[in-house]
Amino acid sequence: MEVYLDNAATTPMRKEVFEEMEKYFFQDYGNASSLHLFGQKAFEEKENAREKIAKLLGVKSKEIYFTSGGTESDNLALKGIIQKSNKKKVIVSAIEHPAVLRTAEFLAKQGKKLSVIPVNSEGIIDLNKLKKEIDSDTALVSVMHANNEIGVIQPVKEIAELCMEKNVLFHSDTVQTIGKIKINLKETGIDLASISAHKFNGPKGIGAIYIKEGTPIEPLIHGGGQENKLRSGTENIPGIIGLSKALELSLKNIEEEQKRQEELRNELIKFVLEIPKTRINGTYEKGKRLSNNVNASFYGIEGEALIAFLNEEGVFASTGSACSSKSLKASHVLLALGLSHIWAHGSLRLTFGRQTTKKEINYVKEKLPGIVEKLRKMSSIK
Amino acid sequence: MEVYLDNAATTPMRKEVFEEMEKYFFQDYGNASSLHLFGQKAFEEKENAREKIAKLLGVKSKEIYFTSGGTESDNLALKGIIQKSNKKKVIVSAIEHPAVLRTAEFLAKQGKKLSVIPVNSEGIIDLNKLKKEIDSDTALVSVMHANNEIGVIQPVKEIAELCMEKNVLFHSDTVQTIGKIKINLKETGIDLASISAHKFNGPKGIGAIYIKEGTPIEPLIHGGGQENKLRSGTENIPGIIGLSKALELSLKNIEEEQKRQEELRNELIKFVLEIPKTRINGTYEKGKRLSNNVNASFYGIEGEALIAFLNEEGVFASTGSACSSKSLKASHVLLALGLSHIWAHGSLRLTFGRQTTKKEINYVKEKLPGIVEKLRKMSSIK
Amino acid sequence: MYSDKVMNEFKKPKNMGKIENADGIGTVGNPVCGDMLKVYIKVKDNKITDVKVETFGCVSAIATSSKATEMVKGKTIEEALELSKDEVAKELGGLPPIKMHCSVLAIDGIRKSIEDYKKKNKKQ
Amino acid sequence: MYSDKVMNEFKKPKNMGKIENADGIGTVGNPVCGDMLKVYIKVKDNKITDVKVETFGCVSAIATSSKATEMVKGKTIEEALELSKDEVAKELGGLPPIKMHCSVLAIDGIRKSIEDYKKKNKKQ
Ligand SMILES: Cc1ncc(COP(=O)(O)O)c(C=O)c1O
Ligand SMILES: Cc1ncc(COP(=O)(O)O)c(C=O)c1O
Repeated sequence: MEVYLDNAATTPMRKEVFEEMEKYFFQDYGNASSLHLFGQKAFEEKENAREKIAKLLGVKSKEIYFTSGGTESDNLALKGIIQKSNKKKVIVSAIEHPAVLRTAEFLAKQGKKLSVIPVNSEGIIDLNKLKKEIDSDTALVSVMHANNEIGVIQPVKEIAELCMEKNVLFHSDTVQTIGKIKINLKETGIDLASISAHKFNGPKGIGAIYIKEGTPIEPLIHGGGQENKLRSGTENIPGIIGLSKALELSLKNIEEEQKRQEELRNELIKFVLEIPKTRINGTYEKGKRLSNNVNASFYGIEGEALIAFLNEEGVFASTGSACSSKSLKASHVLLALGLSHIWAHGSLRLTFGRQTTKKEINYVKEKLPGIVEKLRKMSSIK
Repeated sequence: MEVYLDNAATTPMRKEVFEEMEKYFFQDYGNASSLHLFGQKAFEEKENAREKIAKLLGVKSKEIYFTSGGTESDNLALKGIIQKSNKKKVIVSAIEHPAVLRTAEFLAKQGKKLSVIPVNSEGIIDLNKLKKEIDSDTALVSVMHANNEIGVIQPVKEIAELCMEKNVLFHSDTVQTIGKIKINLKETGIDLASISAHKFNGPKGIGAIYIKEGTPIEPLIHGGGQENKLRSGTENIPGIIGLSKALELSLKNIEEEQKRQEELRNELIKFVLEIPKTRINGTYEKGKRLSNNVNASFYGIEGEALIAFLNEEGVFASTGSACSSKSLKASHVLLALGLSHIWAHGSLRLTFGRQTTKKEINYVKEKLPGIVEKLRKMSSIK
Repeated sequence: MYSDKVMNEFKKPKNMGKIENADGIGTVGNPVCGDMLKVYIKVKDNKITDVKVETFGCVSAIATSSKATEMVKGKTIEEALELSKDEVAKELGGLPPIKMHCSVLAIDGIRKSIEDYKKKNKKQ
Repeated sequence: MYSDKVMNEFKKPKNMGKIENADGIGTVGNPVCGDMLKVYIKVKDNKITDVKVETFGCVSAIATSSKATEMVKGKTIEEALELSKDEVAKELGGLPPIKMHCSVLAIDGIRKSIEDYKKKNKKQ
């Protein structure tokens, strides 16, 4: 059996998305900037896609800009805003994705000011600290909507209100939520939001960013002036079509799907917690965690070894363990929750998708305890 | 009849490229950073593609980095080099693509120094001026290999030698040449070269940059540290596979194909020049122009109107006329050649692809003179 | 980018050419910007009995030249002077914002030809 | 990332566990880095007659623990001290550069257990 439970990393593309994209590869392959029929068709399809996406997110068409993915959108948000601002400070949470963290650190290296706000043991940002950190020199606050490792959802509405009050822009990395949760961006009060298609069964290499009308921002990529001068480069029409189709499909029966996954998640969490010396990382209080995310730590086990054994059984999962990455540093997210290094190294992330079945979860339940036991037996940490 | 002659803008993707990409959408959809089987497969395929591309271009695997396209590669080259350099000056040619020009102008706005080198009436850069402009504060010279509007090929080897002598880095926008001309990047002596897949029948939204080993460069997009820490973001595996396949196919019988197109081009140039008050923009001396490019100007005609009438006849072409763009400024390339505004506004670009046939060119020959005559009759400029 | 009406007008433009013994001629625009118009009018009993235009310019310039001249043909001088760019654009089903200057040009050309007519008439 | 040999060694690691009355014990590594090894040896007539290892660590750490202990079993103390990380890595068909520190760890563990054995022996 093959069980793919790494949907927070990337997802398979849907057939319907692919079918929608196909003709734009060979047939309607025009450059959207070309004046002839081929170009005009491409242009129109692109604008239709933009309109569809905007509608699904409750915003205006011209507030949606296409990019190459979530990472580019995050970079554009942080660098683009600070570039145009006469204020120098950026505030981010301690558990941001590297696309935000590394960018913020780069800005700090460039002479900007950076402030990192801690989270509590549940993974929720400290709003009081955030409030205190926002000063008259603050240009931007960037706090992700849901975390990619632990799935914990941040109170973005409250953060947006706080930022509005203090007259500071608010970017939220919504890469893990758009397509998974119904969001009306306008209502949340977010000023900039990052989108990545491959996280919701769309194509890789395409993303978008929502930027509230009138927000002063400098392009990250200069050139031919596409995307209303904000993002140059020949438009990736098949990608754009794929993104809009994937978003449409994802949001179609979203509540149902969320509920289905939530049940699987709760069942798996309950099961995992019955294994001794095990913890779930991040709150799983109702509504505060993505319905597709289980992140557990097993004391005395190293995560890479765990997922390697799971891999042998056909279960494809991930870990925040340093040994799985090239950085050799344990997950900054788990450490920010206050986990010791031993606990942090022993993490396992299982993230569901639309294709995930109860049968698959049962299969994981069958295999996981034995592997944990085996690794604990070998371990020097008891 | 439908005749697509805008291949410098973008090209249809080849079926074989598509077939190669297809399975990476649904089947081998893993994130190349994931440790499990799905991720490792993706990782390997990506590295195989990189190796193939490197081999085709005569460079090392680790000197090829994937990006979202030509524009991003150009931005990365200029911004990334200047960021890491303690020198302040960038030198570009007057006929660079906006991806280079706008980026250079942005850097100038940021306090860097910019010098723009003119070209002669044939479209070839003034090497003496370039030589004089390179001083001890120069970090980078960026001169494109072939121009996208007029197809004129620059003497990159000589420029590379000059830069080497003066100990200055040399970036070349090779977007219009890679996949169209056989190039051994190592031998040319270029330090950085931009690549865009959709220009040679590959997918849109994927590109690459060659960066000579050891060149100090700052990422444009920070984050998870993909692409050997130079370009973060989940890798676009289908795109990468498509790029490598397209390049392989393009270079397979490249000399033959070039010759075939060159004959069509010469024939069409000869035909066009028989129309009175007509000129060909840029040299068409053997070896100094892309074999797929014809750029003509018709005195007293505005280019947008010309391509609109061609469009009605099913001929899809482009123009450097300001009226076709959103900028309302005439082509900077044609003005740099010394054309008057009237000549510059009357330009027509016809760019061939592999799918272009002699029959199609004959069709253009049949339609073009009548349209030119009609527009001239209407015109206030005789 | 262009409406069907614009394209249809462009494809079969009316009143293109020159009038040999025009009563008024108006030249507007500048080849630097890629648009130059020359409007010729024949006037009889204060009415524009014939109008022709030579246009160096884009799709939009040609379409608005055609449409605007159509709209003033047969009108009195005063009526013709009242024609606005919005009316022309409206008749064409709208123009892209970036191309609005083209419809101004046609209007300006007509006005200039009327001015020229008036000036010549005064002299006589 | 890993060679087949590494994966096979990892999947069925040898010498895992502890020796109750070990003659020498070596603990190396640090949970902060995600790797901690405890090597136990039994020594008789200057020969390592038995060796076991407890490993908290990644695929590479487990595979090298297994392979390195296999390689010193039955060897004399002197021979065991000569085992290098490159030899272990070679036996495993190579290790990813980023993981080389893991094979150092196994070697270090064995050396430390021998040191411990020597120290204890001197005291007696
Ligand atoms: C929260 C979050 N932000 C940003 C990204 C980056 O998105 P992408 O890989 O599409 O660039 C990811 C996924 O990798 C993510 O999970
Ligand atoms: C010479 C040149 N450079 C750069 C680019 C930009 O490439 P892309 O559109 O793939 O970003 C193009 C094409 O648009 C080009 O012709």
